[in-house]
Amino acid sequence: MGRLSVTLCGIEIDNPVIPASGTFGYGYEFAEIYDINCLGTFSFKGTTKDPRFGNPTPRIAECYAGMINAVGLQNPGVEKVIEEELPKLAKCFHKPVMANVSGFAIEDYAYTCEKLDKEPQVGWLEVNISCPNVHGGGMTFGTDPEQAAAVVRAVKAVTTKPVFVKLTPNVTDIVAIAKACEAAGADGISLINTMLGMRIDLKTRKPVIANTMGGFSGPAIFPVALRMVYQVAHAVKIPVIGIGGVSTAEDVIEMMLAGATAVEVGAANLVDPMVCRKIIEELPAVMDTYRIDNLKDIIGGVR
Amino acid sequence: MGRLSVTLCGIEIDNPVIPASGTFGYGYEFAEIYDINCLGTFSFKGTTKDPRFGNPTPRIAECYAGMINAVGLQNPGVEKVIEEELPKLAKCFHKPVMANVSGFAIEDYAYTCEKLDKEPQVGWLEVNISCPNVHGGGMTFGTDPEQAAAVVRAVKAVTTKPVFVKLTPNVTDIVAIAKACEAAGADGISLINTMLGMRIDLKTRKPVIANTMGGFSGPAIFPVALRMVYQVAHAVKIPVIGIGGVSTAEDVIEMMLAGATAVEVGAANLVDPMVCRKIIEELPAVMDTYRIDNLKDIIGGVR
Amino acid sequence: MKDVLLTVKENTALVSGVYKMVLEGDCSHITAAGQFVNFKLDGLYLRRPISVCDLNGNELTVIYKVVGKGTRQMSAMTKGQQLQVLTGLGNGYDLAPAGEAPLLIGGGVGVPPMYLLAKKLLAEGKTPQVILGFNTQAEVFYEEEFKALGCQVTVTTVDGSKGVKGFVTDGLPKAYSYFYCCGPEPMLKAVYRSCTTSGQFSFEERMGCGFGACMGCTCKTVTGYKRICKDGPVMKKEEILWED
Amino acid sequence: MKDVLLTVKENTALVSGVYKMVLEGDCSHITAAGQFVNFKLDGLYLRRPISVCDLNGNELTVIYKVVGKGTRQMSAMTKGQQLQVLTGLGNGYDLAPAGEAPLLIGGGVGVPPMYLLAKKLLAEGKTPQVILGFNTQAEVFYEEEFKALGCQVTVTTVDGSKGVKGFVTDGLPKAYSYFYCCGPEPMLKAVYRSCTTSGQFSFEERMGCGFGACMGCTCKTVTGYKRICKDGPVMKKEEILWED
Ligand SMILES: Cc1cc2nc3c(=O)[nH]c(=O)nc-3n(C[C@H](O)[C@H](O)[C@H](O)COP(=O)(O)OP(=O)(O)OC[C@H]3O[C@@H](n4cnc5c(N)ncnc54)[C@H](O)[C@@H]3O)c2cc1C
Ligand SMILES: Cc1cc2nc3c(=O)[nH]c(=O)nc-3n(C[C@H](O)[C@H](O)[C@H](O)COP(=O)(O)OP(=O)(O)OC[C@H]3O[C@@H](n4cnc5c(N)ncnc54)[C@H](O)[C@@H]3O)c2cc1C
Ligand SMILES: Cc1cc2nc3c(=O)[nH]c(=O)nc-3n(C[C@H](O)[C@H](O)[C@H](O)COP(=O)(O)O)c2cc1C
Ligand SMILES: Cc1cc2nc3c(=O)[nH]c(=O)nc-3n(C[C@H](O)[C@H](O)[C@H](O)COP(=O)(O)O)c2cc1C
Ligand code: FES
Ligand code: FES
Repeated sequence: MGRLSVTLCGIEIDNPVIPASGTFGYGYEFAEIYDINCLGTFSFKGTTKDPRFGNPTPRIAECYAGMINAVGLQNPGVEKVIEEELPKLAKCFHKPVMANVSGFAIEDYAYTCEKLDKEPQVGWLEVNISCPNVHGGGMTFGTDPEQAAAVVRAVKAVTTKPVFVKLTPNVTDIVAIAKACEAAGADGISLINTMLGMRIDLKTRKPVIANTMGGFSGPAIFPVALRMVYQVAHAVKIPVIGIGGVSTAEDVIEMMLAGATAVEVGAANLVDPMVCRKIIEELPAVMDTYRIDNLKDIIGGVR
Repeated sequence: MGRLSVTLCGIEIDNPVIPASGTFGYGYEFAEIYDINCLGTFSFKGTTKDPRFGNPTPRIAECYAGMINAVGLQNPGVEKVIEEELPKLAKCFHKPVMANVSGFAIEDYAYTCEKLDKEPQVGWLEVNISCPNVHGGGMTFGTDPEQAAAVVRAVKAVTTKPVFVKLTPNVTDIVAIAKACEAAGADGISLINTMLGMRIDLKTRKPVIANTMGGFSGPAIFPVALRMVYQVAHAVKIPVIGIGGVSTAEDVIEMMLAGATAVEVGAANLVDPMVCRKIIEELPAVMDTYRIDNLKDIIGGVR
Repeated sequence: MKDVLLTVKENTALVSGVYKMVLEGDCSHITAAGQFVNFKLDGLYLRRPISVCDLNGNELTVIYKVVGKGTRQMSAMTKGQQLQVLTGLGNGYDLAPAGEAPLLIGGGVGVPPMYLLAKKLLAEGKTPQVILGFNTQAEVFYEEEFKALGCQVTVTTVDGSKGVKGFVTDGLPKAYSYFYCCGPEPMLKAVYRSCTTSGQFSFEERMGCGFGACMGCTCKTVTGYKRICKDGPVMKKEEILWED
Repeated sequence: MKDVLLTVKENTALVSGVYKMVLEGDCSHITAAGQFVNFKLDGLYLRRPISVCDLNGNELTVIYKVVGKGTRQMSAMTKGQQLQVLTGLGNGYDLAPAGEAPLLIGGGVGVPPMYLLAKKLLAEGKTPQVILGFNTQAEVFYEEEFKALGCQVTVTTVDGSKGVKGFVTDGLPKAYSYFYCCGPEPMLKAVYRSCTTSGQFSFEERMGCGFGACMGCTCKTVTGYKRICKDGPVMKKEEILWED
């Protein structure tokens, strides 16, 4: 296998570069500009049980070295995703895809995952637990080890494919959450989701984001993401996907040294739609610079 | 009083611009390059009971739009600070100064604060509770409402001057910590301290920081800081000092709109030693642009 | 859609705070009036969307108003500098329903897209009538350029310092076959209420990507959710659902 | 210390990956050989510290090796570009104890500060002897420049492709009155062990500020904690405590 390939829960992928959920739609927008089969895989737009319009606009705010989004999980709901989006996706992408799932109640997660688990192109489920639990007082599932574990157990009970749990960084102790997910049966950990952030428009004196706050991501959050990947990868035995600010081949290598088996690229896709292809193309030369024969060798290789 | 002045727990300061602790020494380094009496006040280097060398070097890592530091509270200890540093400070700065205090046990905080409280130039104490509690299993005081409150009570018992508690952002629920501090008698809240971050040197495959991780700050953290200032200012009645990435007059205004009564400027001083003076000089024109007559009027003025 | 490196050929103030920039390079992906391009600028994370004002082979003209960091940075650029630009974004105006004498309504920096639209309509043998709305005489730009194309032009100014006093809706001609409109939202709403024919509107929203990937710019329409950047920025009058 | 805007007058490769940049502007705050300046570069948060190599009135020369983003960016700069530079940082070499025939030892990009030092010592009527250490012939720079000053120069290369084969310590002269040394840490340690007289060393550390404010660069010395940026980068042999 190639010097870029890595194995993610038994599925070998050609390279560790994975566009992150919410920044790559269902793939076909990007397939218009490049052949997305060069990707390791990609994580499609966060899918929920019911269709969602999401939040009011403005949903986007610019920050130094990053952006805030408050899209609010706009998606057509799992039925439509399976009927309409996955067939379109299958036309332009011919590898296993990662199904990103969100929910507001444990049963929602189970419902959506069970459906998507049956789709042949779905290679992995990625369960985003950064959403507020409507039955649990609105507290985010991902901020409490118990609730996080409960989601994992419910999803594992109805699925057969590897389940990555995607964690929110807005917590005191990321390791405790990751360990609870591992103990509950998660096959891997994706981290991080966005950081809770805010901007105010000085002209209108209103929050830029209609919803007041939103998820902050981009290069600015890389050091926090890297730290969490390092902490979690050293505390769990399951693979970790490193996410947060990754924009260059060097960032990929740094994340993998910290302990990531693969990486996801989020906001960078929005600014440069070609970025994932560029990263994949640049990786071999950058690996040569740092005397890396094979990417597999450096996972968790920080000294 | 001037259109820039604000009142911080009964002490009026000429403007809300305050160099943040650890980035301005005891002032005299900067006094060599400009008259630091133009500042509202400044928060001096974190002072502990005993002298500290701090951490091994490298202590500094660069990041996108920010930096990581792991200085580790290098300081000569409170006795020497009072004997040697404060007299030097008094020569170049003639306004009340903010005494930043750290500790690793509750008694350390009380000891150091009691001493500094007696110094006539000290206007406010700023108690940094981002340090690990050596008697409490190494967990940071500032990540637990109970422990945070305990520090505040101990300090308030031995001091007469207004006490600001400086919070760490590395928590799930910043509002709970801030409220616990308010209930324990804190006179104000300073936030945020640095975010825990990490970088790896691709050439050596070692963490850039000798201590592996460190405190991430600079413009990159501004949206997180702003969000926390907004959340806390809307939840407590005591004044909030907004800290985190502030580098321009516009940033000052945004922080104040979010709810800050004053702001501290940290990493920006290291990159541009004149930055605080520049911000103060630029504030009136920027206020005009956004039709702000008086800075006092915009505190918490976000709609 | 294509990400290209364009070279600044000209960058001059038209009126105070409003600049015209001519760029040269591969503009082959720009296919319609009303499309926009997205500028990558140094030190700013997100791109800046600006409408296509004119297109002549390899030469793209945009007109922009300085409102913040990005447009300020653009205004300081000089001939020969290069810019990374994502070109050919958005749907653009549909010329088919224009009819014989369509009305083109532009307000402030909503004027620029009307220019290429007017050229395209003229090329199809139509007789576009143009209304350009501004706050005051000192802000008026491109009146002569539209006249030079051979269009009939009405200028309106809020303070009456030039042309018809009032809003663009105060300058509406008696007859027109269809309308195209671009400008600030209050203007769009006024036109929506005042216009007697069908027409198309161009919308703005804060954008993450500008090419349909992030769902940052979605709005509700009669025909479902639409992304202003990809399914718009041009919407038909009939599909619009005003939010407030 | 002063933050000034300097203009690039010249920026040329001396050998592969090593550049000489001449800058013009207010250099009045640079007072000693062995001091450094701190470059603000676009898009990079921290400044980049580089030693003063030469100073002629308003003209500052630095020599730098491309090792990462910042130095790569510097290498692409062209005549006329401007750079924000914090000047006059660090203590610099103390000339007083030099004696008649001081030895100047520079390794790699530790060579540059020796140049202004040699000039200053010559101006005081001393006879500096110079050892320049490199890995291989292709990396050798500034040999002629030191000779042109009238210094006696020994070049050492690790692979023996030029001059004395080995390290700078293999090129030590029999007699010298004092030494000044700048280079990578292993070289400093070797010189520390080999040199028979007293002397001064110049150190490097990752810096937050470069002017004494952040305590980012502190090291332990015999005489207490010192900030390499402010109390250094030059340390006397006698005060050094090696960390490992
Ligand atoms: C499809 C489209 C076409 C446009 N065409 C033109 C044009 O031809 N001429 C022109 O002058 N302006 C046009 N605009 C508006 C232009 O994009 C903004 O004025 C510009 O992005 C402001 O950037 P800034 O950095 O100067 O302002 P800042 O306020 O510093 O920008 C901060 C952030 O807000 C965004 N933003 C600010 N104002 C707007 C806005 N009105 N619409 C969308 N995003 C905004 C910026 O893109 C950036 O992400 C268009 C906008 C859209 C969406
Ligand atoms: C007092 C002093 C004088 C110096 N003089 C010279 C000189 O005359 N010529 C020369 O070529 N180099 C010199 N250096 C080293 C020079 O500062 C680094 O090579 C440069 O900062 C690397 O920046 P970069 O962006 O290319 O590398 P990157 O690795 O991308 O830089 C990342 C970060 O690490 C820091 N860093 C990397 N290497 C070093 C280093 N060796 N020392 C300190 N910080 C480092 C950078 O400043 C930056 O903050 C000196 C260093 C110091 C401390
Ligand atoms: C516009 C946008 C939409 C997103 N939507 C989702 C989503 O639906 N599900 C999810 O798990 N993460 C979502 N995310 C988070 C990203 O997948 C990623 O975890 C985060 O942005 C950090 O990576 P980055 O810094 O590379 O952007 C979204 C991010 C952005 C910017
Ligand atoms: C080099 C450095 C040293 C610091 N030392 C202290 C300290 O001693 N005590 C403290 O409360 N905060 C300390 N901080 C945190 C800052 O005061 C500030 O809270 C933080 O850096 C966020 O602000 P910024 O983004 O403007 O840097 C330090 C920060 C830096 C960069
Ligand atoms: S801006 Fe991203 S979908 Fe429209
Ligand atoms: S680098 Fe800041 S004190 Fe030396």
